[in-house]
Amino acid sequence: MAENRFRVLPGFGLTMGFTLCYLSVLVLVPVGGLFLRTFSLSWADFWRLATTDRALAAYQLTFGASLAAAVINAVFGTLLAWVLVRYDFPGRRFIDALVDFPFALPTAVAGLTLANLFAENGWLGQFLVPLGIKGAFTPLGVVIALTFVGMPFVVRTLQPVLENLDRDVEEAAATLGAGRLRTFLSVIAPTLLPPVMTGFALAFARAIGEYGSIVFISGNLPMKTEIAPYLIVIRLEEYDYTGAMALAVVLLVISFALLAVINVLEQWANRFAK
Amino acid sequence: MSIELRNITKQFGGVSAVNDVSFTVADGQLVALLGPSGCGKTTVLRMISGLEAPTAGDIFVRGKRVNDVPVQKRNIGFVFQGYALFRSMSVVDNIAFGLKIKRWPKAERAARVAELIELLDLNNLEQRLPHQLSGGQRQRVALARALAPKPDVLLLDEPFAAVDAKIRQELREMLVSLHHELNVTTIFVTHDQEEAMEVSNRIVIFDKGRLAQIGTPREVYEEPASEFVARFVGVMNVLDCEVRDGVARFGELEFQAHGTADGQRLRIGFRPYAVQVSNDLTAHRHRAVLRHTYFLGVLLRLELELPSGLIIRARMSKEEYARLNLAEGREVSLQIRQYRVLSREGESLPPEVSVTHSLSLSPGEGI
Amino acid sequence: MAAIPKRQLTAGQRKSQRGTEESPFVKWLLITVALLFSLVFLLLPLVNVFAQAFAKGFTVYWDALKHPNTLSAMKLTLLVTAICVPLNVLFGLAAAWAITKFEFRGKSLLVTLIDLPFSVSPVVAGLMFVVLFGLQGYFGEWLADREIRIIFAVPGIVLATLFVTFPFVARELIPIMQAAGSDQEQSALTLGANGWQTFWYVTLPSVKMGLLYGTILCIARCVGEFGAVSVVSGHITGKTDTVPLHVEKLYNEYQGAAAFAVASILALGALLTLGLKTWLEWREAKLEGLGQQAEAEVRP
Amino acid sequence: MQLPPHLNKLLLLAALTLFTAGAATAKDIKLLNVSYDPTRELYQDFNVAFAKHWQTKTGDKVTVQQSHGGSGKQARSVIDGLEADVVTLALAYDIDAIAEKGRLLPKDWQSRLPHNSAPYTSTIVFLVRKGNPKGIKDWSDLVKRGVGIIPANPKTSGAARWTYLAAWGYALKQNNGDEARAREFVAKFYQNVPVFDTGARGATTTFIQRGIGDVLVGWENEAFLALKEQPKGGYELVVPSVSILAEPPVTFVDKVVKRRGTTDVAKGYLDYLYSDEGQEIAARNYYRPRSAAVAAKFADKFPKLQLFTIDEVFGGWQQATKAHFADGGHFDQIQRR
Repeated sequence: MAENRFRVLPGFGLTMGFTLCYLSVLVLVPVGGLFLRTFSLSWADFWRLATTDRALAAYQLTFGASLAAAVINAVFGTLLAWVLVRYDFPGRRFIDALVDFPFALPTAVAGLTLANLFAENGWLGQFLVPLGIKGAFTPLGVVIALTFVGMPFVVRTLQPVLENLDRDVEEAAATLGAGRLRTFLSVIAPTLLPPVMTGFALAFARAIGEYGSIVFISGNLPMKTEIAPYLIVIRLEEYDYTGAMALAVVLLVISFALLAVINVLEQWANRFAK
Repeated sequence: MSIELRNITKQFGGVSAVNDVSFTVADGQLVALLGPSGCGKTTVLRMISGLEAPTAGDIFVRGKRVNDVPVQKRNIGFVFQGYALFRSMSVVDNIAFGLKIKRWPKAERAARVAELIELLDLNNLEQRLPHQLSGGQRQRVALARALAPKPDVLLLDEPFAAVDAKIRQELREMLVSLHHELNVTTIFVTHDQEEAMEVSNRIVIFDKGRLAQIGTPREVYEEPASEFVARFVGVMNVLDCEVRDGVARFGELEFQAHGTADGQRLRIGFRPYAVQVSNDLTAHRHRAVLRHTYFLGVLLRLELELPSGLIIRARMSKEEYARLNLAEGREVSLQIRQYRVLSREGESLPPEVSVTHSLSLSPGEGI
Repeated sequence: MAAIPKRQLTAGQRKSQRGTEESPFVKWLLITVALLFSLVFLLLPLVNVFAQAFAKGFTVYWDALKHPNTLSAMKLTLLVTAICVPLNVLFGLAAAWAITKFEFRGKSLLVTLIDLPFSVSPVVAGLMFVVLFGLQGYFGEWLADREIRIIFAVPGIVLATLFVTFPFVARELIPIMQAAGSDQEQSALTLGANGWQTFWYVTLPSVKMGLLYGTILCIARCVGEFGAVSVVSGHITGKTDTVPLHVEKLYNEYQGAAAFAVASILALGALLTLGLKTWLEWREAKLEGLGQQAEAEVRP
Repeated sequence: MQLPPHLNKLLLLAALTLFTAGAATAKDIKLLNVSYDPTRELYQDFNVAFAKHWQTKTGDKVTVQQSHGGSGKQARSVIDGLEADVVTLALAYDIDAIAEKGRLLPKDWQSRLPHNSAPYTSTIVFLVRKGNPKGIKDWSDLVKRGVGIIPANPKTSGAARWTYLAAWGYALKQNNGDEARAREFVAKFYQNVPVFDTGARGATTTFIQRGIGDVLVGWENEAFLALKEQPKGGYELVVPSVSILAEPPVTFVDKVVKRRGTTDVAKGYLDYLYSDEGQEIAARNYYRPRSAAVAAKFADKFPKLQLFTIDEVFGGWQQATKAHFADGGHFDQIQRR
């Protein structure tokens, strides 16, 4: 594995060995086991199990809601990061510290409290439901939960970039006559795009895997508010092991692909860094 | 009068970065704002550009008060220390940016960009992104971008600080020739006195937010208004002397001090080139031992130790050093041909230009 | 420039600041939108947890917390955390060292593998271990014959939690160690330090902030993991219920207030975590500030 | 390079904890009863009584641990190795699955105990909001437009399957056994469902705590419990004219009890369910007792209604599952529309 090269620092064998052992026990063997199980299926069977109407509806919700949540996070996360870095206002430090809250809060608790907030008799639901905005037990609820769990990604990816952003460049645009909006669009935005994309992709990937918070808020209505991971659980409860595993393999493959995309994005983002 | 600053003060959170500064820059001049870092020179430049607003005082451009004119409307070209190129835009797009903002027609825009590419020798780099350029190239793009919309004033903030010594020299020459060619009023900030001397036709020196002196390079070097200016512009030997019997003394060195009372303290300075050294021990009044010789190229710097242990610095050409057959450890004789009284005890010497002439040289020993 | 107290600006100054700052209207509009967003998605969910927890009074709250099932869930969660966090820290350090200090083929694949748990559904993670160790799985029969219980017992919960949490420390350390390069380590070697000393005295102190941050995130996730643990736990009351599972159970037992009471402990933990993190960052920023100050003083 | 000794120890400790924590160490008997959601309260009471009974009878101290969840999910856990000595689930079908897929007990398990191994029964009733604003009296009112029904998901929940079959059985009876009309009725029924929960308990939570829907359709015992837990909550029980006799079965898991040596206590546990004490505890927890004597004692507690069994109408669980709940069965077809 290692290139035949003179290594100055010691410890390659030990650390690499430990890393690989650990990864083998935790990732390679289990993932391999899962794939091996599905290999006992014929391709046609696998395809049938992985693409039932219900599964398709679940994928659609999982990816659609994840996409929607990631977009919301990209927009509002950028806004929040901008406001936190650029402006001084009462409560700024508090909000800044609180941005990590979705990382720290167990997702089950998040789902519980969000469902409670947006339910008909909840703090927000009592105002929103009469307006026809039903946050709990609808696809919107899934989007809300996913927005919550993915929120820190865009903000935290963007914040350091914004902090290190050269004010010079903005001032240069101003000296050349550009107004604020123009400066933002043609000078700042292009620099922010790669980190926003990275944050977006991370939030998206996280949303696809999310489970704990959604089961509390979505209502789990088949074909309507049932996400793919939940369908896996249901398949298990229906003793449909192969069906569950087919779905799991589909999600795994997509996760891999997404991570690959994120890696490419990160490299692209680094290209612009000086 | 192209630009005038009247009693400009700038405070950051109660601390004065610039304190009651007034000066004028005539049309077409190339002026350097010189001072150590943190002296307020960059803040002054930014206030002229409109990137910073003065806390008090007025700025006039062509006689018109521009305090309330936003940076976008001042028609200035600003070159930033770190280039501040737009990272996502090519060289051409960077240069054309200001023209686009000012809605130049496409054809004129292209022509102007081509002109600047030519002028700043950026051929074949048109489509590169900033991170694909060398430091010097980036600086030239920044210059081109600032010059493209034909600004009334070109402002440069430490324009050559971030490039290596050789490129810096080239860029300095380029700036001078550009200025000759375009004759645009140019103000640049630097902390490098050599650079200020070489490039500008007037130098404004700052010390801790206050104006220390304004003058031509020759003026500030030869007639420094204060000990600060004297020390900042070039090397100077400074001695803290006490007057006795009309003579200021420091160790065995003595200086004429007419019109001063006994017991008064004077600070007296002389430049290394004012120290005359001879290998003939009887040629001059003082004896000293050559302790160190530093080769700086054509010129050499010598450190001479007087019998009292006082060390003074002198300067001479390589040829003269060879002619005098000097070597470290050799005993020499020396005299100080020129010196200045930098300050007197009990007299505060305001740094305004007007006080320059009040510093008189001892008769017969003028510069 | 932000340090100028805003009220000191005259009208004229404000006008000319327009060049590099947003107009007050735009600025406050943006702040308002951002605050509203964080109100709905950060503050309200947090406050709601506590409001619901105390909805039925302090007695219900306290009874829910001191119930033996709650206590045993807490004990289990702490045990799992105590096992997982040190292992993951060890892994994070080893992986970051191997990845950042050496060049080898397949590095980006390795990094992707380390990222995997971030996007794999925890349910899938749990399922993988069931496939391996469940009675119908590859090793199920063999393990059952030897009375070794993994699934529906602590080892299974530990494994599932490990899977979900192992990237946190590594992911924090890799970029930091990458940015730092190997110069420090190499100079330590030239000064005669051996590998272990180099790691202990040079590498570890320079990555300690990232290590702490990663550890904090790892702890938070260990305590809060739901999906993966739910699949492998077996939900035996008082035995294999972790705190989040216990919250779900209480919620399903019509004990909304009790569920939120236990949830409030988790939320409190989350807040403590955030407080600790903020404090560490603040301390670091202060040290950095000292450095910059010193640098400014050194300059001529 | 050597790891420092303290690190070595730590690793060893972690490894040890990892692989020994699961091993049984207790001397006194521990029994695991894997049950479905609504029986939490029943078995909480029953376990205490049984422990007392067993100690007086044999001197052994028994601690019964409980695991609750959706019936299907619980069966799945047992199949995957959750070491249940006793399973007390909502459906015979789920225990069949344990026998079939897990091969943990014989297929004829149901004949091992009296009354089809169902020591208590229940039925499917309605719970409506205070004042019965939608005027619901019988099954036929549920398919009206604008009525929100909260049953659980028949794919995963035992109660939901009983509910489905009860609705179907009612429709058959109304339409003189016309399958097509029955299917039409049940289809309409499920069109009125806004939320599907996986378990009976989840459905109750949705109805009561989340305030969704107009009618909770589910276990009689669950409805009673909800009324008891929410005294001022404002709910009313509605008993339909006809419903199904739900028989939640119990049994011991042969392979597990054999390995763990708990056969006697597991059998004793189940037998005790059939005893008068057990029957009374069941009745107190709103399960209809099998014992005539106990039933008479609690007669006023359970509303009277016409009950049919699954065997009468559907020909048993296997048949019903195949026709209705298997992939592509009636339920799927109804859902797909």
